[in-house]
Amino acid sequence: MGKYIVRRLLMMIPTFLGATFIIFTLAFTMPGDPLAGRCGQKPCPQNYVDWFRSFYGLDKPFIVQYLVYLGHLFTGNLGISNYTRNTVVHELAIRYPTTLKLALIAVLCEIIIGVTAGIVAGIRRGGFIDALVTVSTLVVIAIPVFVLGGLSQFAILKFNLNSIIPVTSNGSWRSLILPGVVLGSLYVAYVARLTRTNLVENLRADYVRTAYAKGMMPARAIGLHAMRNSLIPSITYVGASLGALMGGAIITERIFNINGVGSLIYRSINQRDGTTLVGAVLVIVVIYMVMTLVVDILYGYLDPRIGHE
Amino acid sequence: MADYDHLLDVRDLHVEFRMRTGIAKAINGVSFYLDEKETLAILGESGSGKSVTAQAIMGILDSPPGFVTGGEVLFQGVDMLKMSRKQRAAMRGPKISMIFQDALSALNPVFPVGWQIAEMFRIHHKTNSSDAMKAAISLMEQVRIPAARQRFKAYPHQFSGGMRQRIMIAMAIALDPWILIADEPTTALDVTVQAQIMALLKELQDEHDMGLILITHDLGVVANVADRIAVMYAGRLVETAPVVDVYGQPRHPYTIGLLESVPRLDTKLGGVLPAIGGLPPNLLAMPSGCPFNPRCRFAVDQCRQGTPPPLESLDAKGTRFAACWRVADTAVVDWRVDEPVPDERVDDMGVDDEIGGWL
Amino acid sequence: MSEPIDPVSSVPDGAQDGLKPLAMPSITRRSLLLPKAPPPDGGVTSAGSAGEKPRSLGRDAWDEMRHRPMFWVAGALVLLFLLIAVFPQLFTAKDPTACSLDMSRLPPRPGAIFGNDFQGCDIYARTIYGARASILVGIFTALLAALLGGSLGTLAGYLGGWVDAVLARLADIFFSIPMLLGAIVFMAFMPLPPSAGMPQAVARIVIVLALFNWPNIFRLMRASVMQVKPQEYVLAARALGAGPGRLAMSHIVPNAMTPLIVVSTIDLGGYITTEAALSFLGIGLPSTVVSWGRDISNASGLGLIRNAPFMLLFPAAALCLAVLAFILLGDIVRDALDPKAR
Amino acid sequence: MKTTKVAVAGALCAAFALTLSACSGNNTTTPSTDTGSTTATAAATSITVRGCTPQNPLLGTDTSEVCGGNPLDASEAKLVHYNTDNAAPEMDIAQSIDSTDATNWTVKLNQGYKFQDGTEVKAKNFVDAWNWGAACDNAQINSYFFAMIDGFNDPTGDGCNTAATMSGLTVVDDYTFTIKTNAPTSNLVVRLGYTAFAPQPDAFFADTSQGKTDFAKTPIAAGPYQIVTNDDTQIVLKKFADYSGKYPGSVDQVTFKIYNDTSAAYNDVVANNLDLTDVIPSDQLVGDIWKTDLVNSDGSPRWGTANTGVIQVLSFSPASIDPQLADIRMRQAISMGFDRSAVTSTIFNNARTPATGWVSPVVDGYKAGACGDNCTFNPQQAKTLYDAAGGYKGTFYIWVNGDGGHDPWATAVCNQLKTNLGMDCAVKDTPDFATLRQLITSRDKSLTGMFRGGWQMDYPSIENFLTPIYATGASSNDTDYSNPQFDSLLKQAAAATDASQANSLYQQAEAILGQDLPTMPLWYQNSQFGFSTKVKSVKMTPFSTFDFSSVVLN
Repeated sequence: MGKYIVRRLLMMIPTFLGATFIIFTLAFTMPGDPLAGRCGQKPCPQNYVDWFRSFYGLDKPFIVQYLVYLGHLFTGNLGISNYTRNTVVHELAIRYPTTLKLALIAVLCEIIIGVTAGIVAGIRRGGFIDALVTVSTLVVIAIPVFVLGGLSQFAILKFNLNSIIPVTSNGSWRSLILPGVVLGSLYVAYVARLTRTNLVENLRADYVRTAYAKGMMPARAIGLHAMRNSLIPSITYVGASLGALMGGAIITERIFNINGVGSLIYRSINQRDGTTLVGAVLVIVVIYMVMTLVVDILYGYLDPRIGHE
Repeated sequence: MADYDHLLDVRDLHVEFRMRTGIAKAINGVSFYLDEKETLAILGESGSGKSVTAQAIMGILDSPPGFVTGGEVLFQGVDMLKMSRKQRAAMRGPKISMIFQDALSALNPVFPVGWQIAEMFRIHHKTNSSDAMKAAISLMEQVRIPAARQRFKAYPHQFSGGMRQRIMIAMAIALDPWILIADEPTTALDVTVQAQIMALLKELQDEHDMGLILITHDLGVVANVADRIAVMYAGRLVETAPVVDVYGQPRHPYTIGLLESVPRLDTKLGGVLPAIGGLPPNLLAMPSGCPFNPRCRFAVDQCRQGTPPPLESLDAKGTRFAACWRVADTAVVDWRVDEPVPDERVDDMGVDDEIGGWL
Repeated sequence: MSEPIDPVSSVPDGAQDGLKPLAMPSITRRSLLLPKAPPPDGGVTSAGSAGEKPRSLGRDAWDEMRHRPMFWVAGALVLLFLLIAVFPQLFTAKDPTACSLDMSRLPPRPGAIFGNDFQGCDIYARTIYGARASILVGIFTALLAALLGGSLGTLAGYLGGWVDAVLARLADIFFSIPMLLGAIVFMAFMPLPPSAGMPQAVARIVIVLALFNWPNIFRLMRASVMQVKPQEYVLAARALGAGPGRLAMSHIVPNAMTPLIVVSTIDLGGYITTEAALSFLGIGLPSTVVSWGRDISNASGLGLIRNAPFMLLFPAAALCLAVLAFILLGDIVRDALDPKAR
Repeated sequence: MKTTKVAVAGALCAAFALTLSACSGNNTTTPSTDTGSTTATAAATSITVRGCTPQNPLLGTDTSEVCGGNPLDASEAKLVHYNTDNAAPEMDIAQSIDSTDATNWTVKLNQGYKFQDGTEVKAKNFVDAWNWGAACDNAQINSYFFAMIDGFNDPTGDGCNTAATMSGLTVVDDYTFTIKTNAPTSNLVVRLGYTAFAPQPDAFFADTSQGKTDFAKTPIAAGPYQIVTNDDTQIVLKKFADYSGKYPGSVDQVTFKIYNDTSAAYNDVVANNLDLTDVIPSDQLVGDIWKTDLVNSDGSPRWGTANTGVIQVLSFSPASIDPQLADIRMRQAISMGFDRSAVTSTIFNNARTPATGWVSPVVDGYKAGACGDNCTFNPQQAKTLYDAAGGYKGTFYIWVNGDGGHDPWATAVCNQLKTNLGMDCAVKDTPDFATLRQLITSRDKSLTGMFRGGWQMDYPSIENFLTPIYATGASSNDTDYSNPQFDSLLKQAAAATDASQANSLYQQAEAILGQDLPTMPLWYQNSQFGFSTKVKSVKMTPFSTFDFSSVVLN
């Protein structure tokens, strides 16, 4: 196990370096000048331009910029945002709690709604609820989040529920409910389908028949034997989705005015704030890779057949 | 001893599968019985309904699509089909239990094997976990799993095929059942292991005084362990008789075919091994008349139309039965003599890969 | 007892090297492929095994699908959308770009069944003409991703060794960057030249989406090829002297194609959604191209939703329906090809 | 978003509060002691206002956009304060600013004016702050605002002073200093209300951090509100108890909540989660839906509008990029070829007013109709001129930044040009404002047709709408417009000591634009704002900022 983790961690290094290089290249060779719109309709004074370029290291050749960046990276220094002049670490640190809250709400939806719907549909396979779940999840998957977001805001405003479920967020738990649900809806649909598919498959598994042959009532045969197996993919999926959600949600955060990592990224692209962009993306990539590893380990833990030797 | 004729009495059992493509009548009026400590072998190709019969007796048919549509399954004189689900479940384990062909998939992959054995005590006797564990370890020792205590916590995939089947067996005999149904217990195993498992089964049968229903297509296995044989074809019982009688003079053409296709020491080297030509019928589109007629070299017009022949007694003792219009003719066939292979015979054994298993 | 007891035996049904990352459903991006239980053998979807008996399976699958009304619904919808994309003029005589402010936000009525949008354009005509860009993006992205991921996956799976290692890492890199994020950055990196028309605009999105989605197909194909490669008929072909190129093209690839096609069909719906999302953010198709994403974006301000919901409703419904048609079709085909799900 | 961008388009200055109403005399101190004293006794009153993330440190010389500008303006006091109704300059810290030749100026300060750290505002606080802000070494965004001061040494045209000080500034005593401009600058007084001219306390100069960023986190100024906390979610301003000026705030605390998106702020105001928003998303203007959202239970409005010093234009590409537009008839045809009022009424729901010239109506010197017939919708004549000019070959592009919500009106203009002139018109949207600006400033060859420009005045003067944009070689002269006659009129106007004489010269210059049509005026912008049920008497200044002296709680 230890060996496996070390090996996986080692394999992350080239991935990480590759991702840094790609993102860095994109971010710092992106057409557009961070100074172009900075002084409004007027061009920025040259002294400001010169200062700006040297302060953020933009006057150096690209490859030097990259190496300097990497050097700083190993000391945990992600650089300084050229938009707010805060450190990128600070920019991320103040946004992560919000992004995390949002991710947790979405994940909670996945677990509560998605898994439940999947189980009910799987057990009542072919029944009305199954059809309902199958069709509604497909529809949810087909509706883009920006349509869903707009419609949900509209519905809340229409029924004057804004004071209970705010349609925009100030970072509090309550104000993140609606965006969390909207963001989670796609994942809920996936989880429901995943759970259903696996449950249906497992309900027909030989060992469930064995469980009946051992004299179990359906409650135990399904509730324990089939479920234990069926939920493994769902649980690991939820874990993986948490990793993805922690990368922020650009569109959802925009629609609901959430000051999270997604909006930070969008802003940094628009403002040509390369340092922040690279920093944020790298953190996302690392989180994603680590979560993938965690999920794999979790998988091995939940399913004894998977060995990591 | 008791107010019932047989330990298990299956009477006119009907099972059908209701699928989108139609209704498949998987079992059509199957009747047989099993006495205490007796071993009954149910023979047949895949799809002949032998596993479905076993599952119907156990009450573990996948339903839907499978439904028992008629008949009785009397255990010690009580019809299990009339029991409530709960009563039925309580039967499974202490009264009847079953082992399956593929122990790997029949065992839950995510629970330790010991736990799965112990579960029998916990669900039926509400035994506490440490007692159940002790009992399970003793069972594992009984089925000769080495280092049982250490392997209690191992998972199914960590065992070899034979060991897994032993665990299945341990689980099945845990509550000392009256009847053990073994559904092709050795098919998936190596030949040497097959013998060991059969020996173990036999031994445990004696030890526990169990009736054994052995579902198989392996005639070699049958000859050694079975008391009686029931041959199934296309959801019907076509012949049933004490094992010696069947081997001595099979009376149904299908049984004859089966026996002929077993390689024997006296089979000529380089000769073609006889096989039953054709394929088993599609349950959704049964041929009229005797279901076996398209593949039967004895078939006459009577076999090709009308109702299938009923299972009729062939002797006064009432131990031999066959379902064939031409039992009179089959009685004189010397099936042990190599005959010229009729045209319709093919030597393609690959048509049904399961048949290949017992070659 | 003569049976060997192997203390830790491997999973019997397969190659579990414990090394490959599990085929966890990737979520941020990609596919609307509803993941099966991630198989322990790291990446072969259950449809992967389908390759072994393509013919009878194909027949079976067809028989299975034929009886499902949803198959016909989805198939008809897909055909309808394709027809609309190719010949929009068959469905409307109006010019989607002929707009007059006098008609701004007029509700649906006879003669303009979907109403008029903010600019006074006919929403029905725009919805019809909007299909083209979306469907083009979907189809070409699916094709490009399949081509890129498929060929690289075949190479990696067939050659193995360092080629595999390098390609797998490359795939990991692109896999670890969420698609929408990657697309936004790339769009900013690769601005549309001012003279660009619709073909270039579509091509740009296709390239960007395919760039971040090929690892999906790559993994699938690689696993399929690895699974097919040791099969006996491949060994036999090799023994008969088939060269590696011929072997790959005539034996391995056709057998690994089924899962690829299924996944690509399902992904296609996802690409359409992503294109709409990019256009929604204002960085996808330019406003000169009539597209659902743009129209939805233009209609999705809260004030507009409340004033003229039909502006949002119709293009959004068309978008959802198109996405739904593709994923439904893919889903049904996948189910039909997967004997386990039947 | 849109208004933010518009506002980014120009340095924003703002005024602070006018005590009670416009009828208060300039020198009349109206001590609102009641409001001042309640701070300690009554429950603290507090309001929240939409804010956005400042781009730069909160320094007057380094802030050129609304996000930093709005909180800064509430905290600063300057020599001159702009009237919240008509933007006219009024003396604030300055007691008087006098000159006889529009070149040598004497500034006398009011005594006893306090910074928020208790120190007194003295002449050197101005002179040192200005010298610091102008110096190249300090790389301030607004350094070029000091360019009219004598001794501003800028040999390379970088827009900053290469020396540490400017000889034109002299401290006479604690309360007097002199300014010498390097050319006659008749509107100097108007300019001095701009945020770059704010004084800085000693604490500012004591700060040793690079770019004074430590100080700038919670800067100390002399205005009615003090910035007490400043983080990424909000900027909190508390009323300065010892405020010395004539424009005190009303409520005790003003919190700028940071929003990424104006519709979020709008929704929060509707839901009473936010007290003031200075921007109504354009989609909420449709069908006047915002007016139905924003009403009190008694039916009184929770919204308002204000004229602001913002004008939108479409600039014709310089002839060097698009020679087809060199023909004045072509430009006239385009300008006459679409109906401004149809666009403002349909697309903007009258939140814009069709422009008749290049100068915002809110400033002194505004005169309607400078554009004349050239800005009047006349499809027949437009078509005639268009055909006479030979028609436009190829596709005519209207360039806007895609992130500013400009697409709807640009599309509407385009559609009209298509219909009325028969030209092949298309809207090009760049991904963002920065990209558009870069295409413009680099004179990118692809930038044919017209591109969008929004100008928000720095200071309320007609001059600010002409000189920086249309003078030959001016910093924001995106169209490379050059007319010697125009330039000379601007020079004469700057040298005029009499305001009305200056205005008339500027108006003559504007009339030349009406003939040359380097850009095509579209409309003047009005600001819409909304407020919660908690507050009343909300007023917006011509700079699109809230007048915090007037806001009161219900």
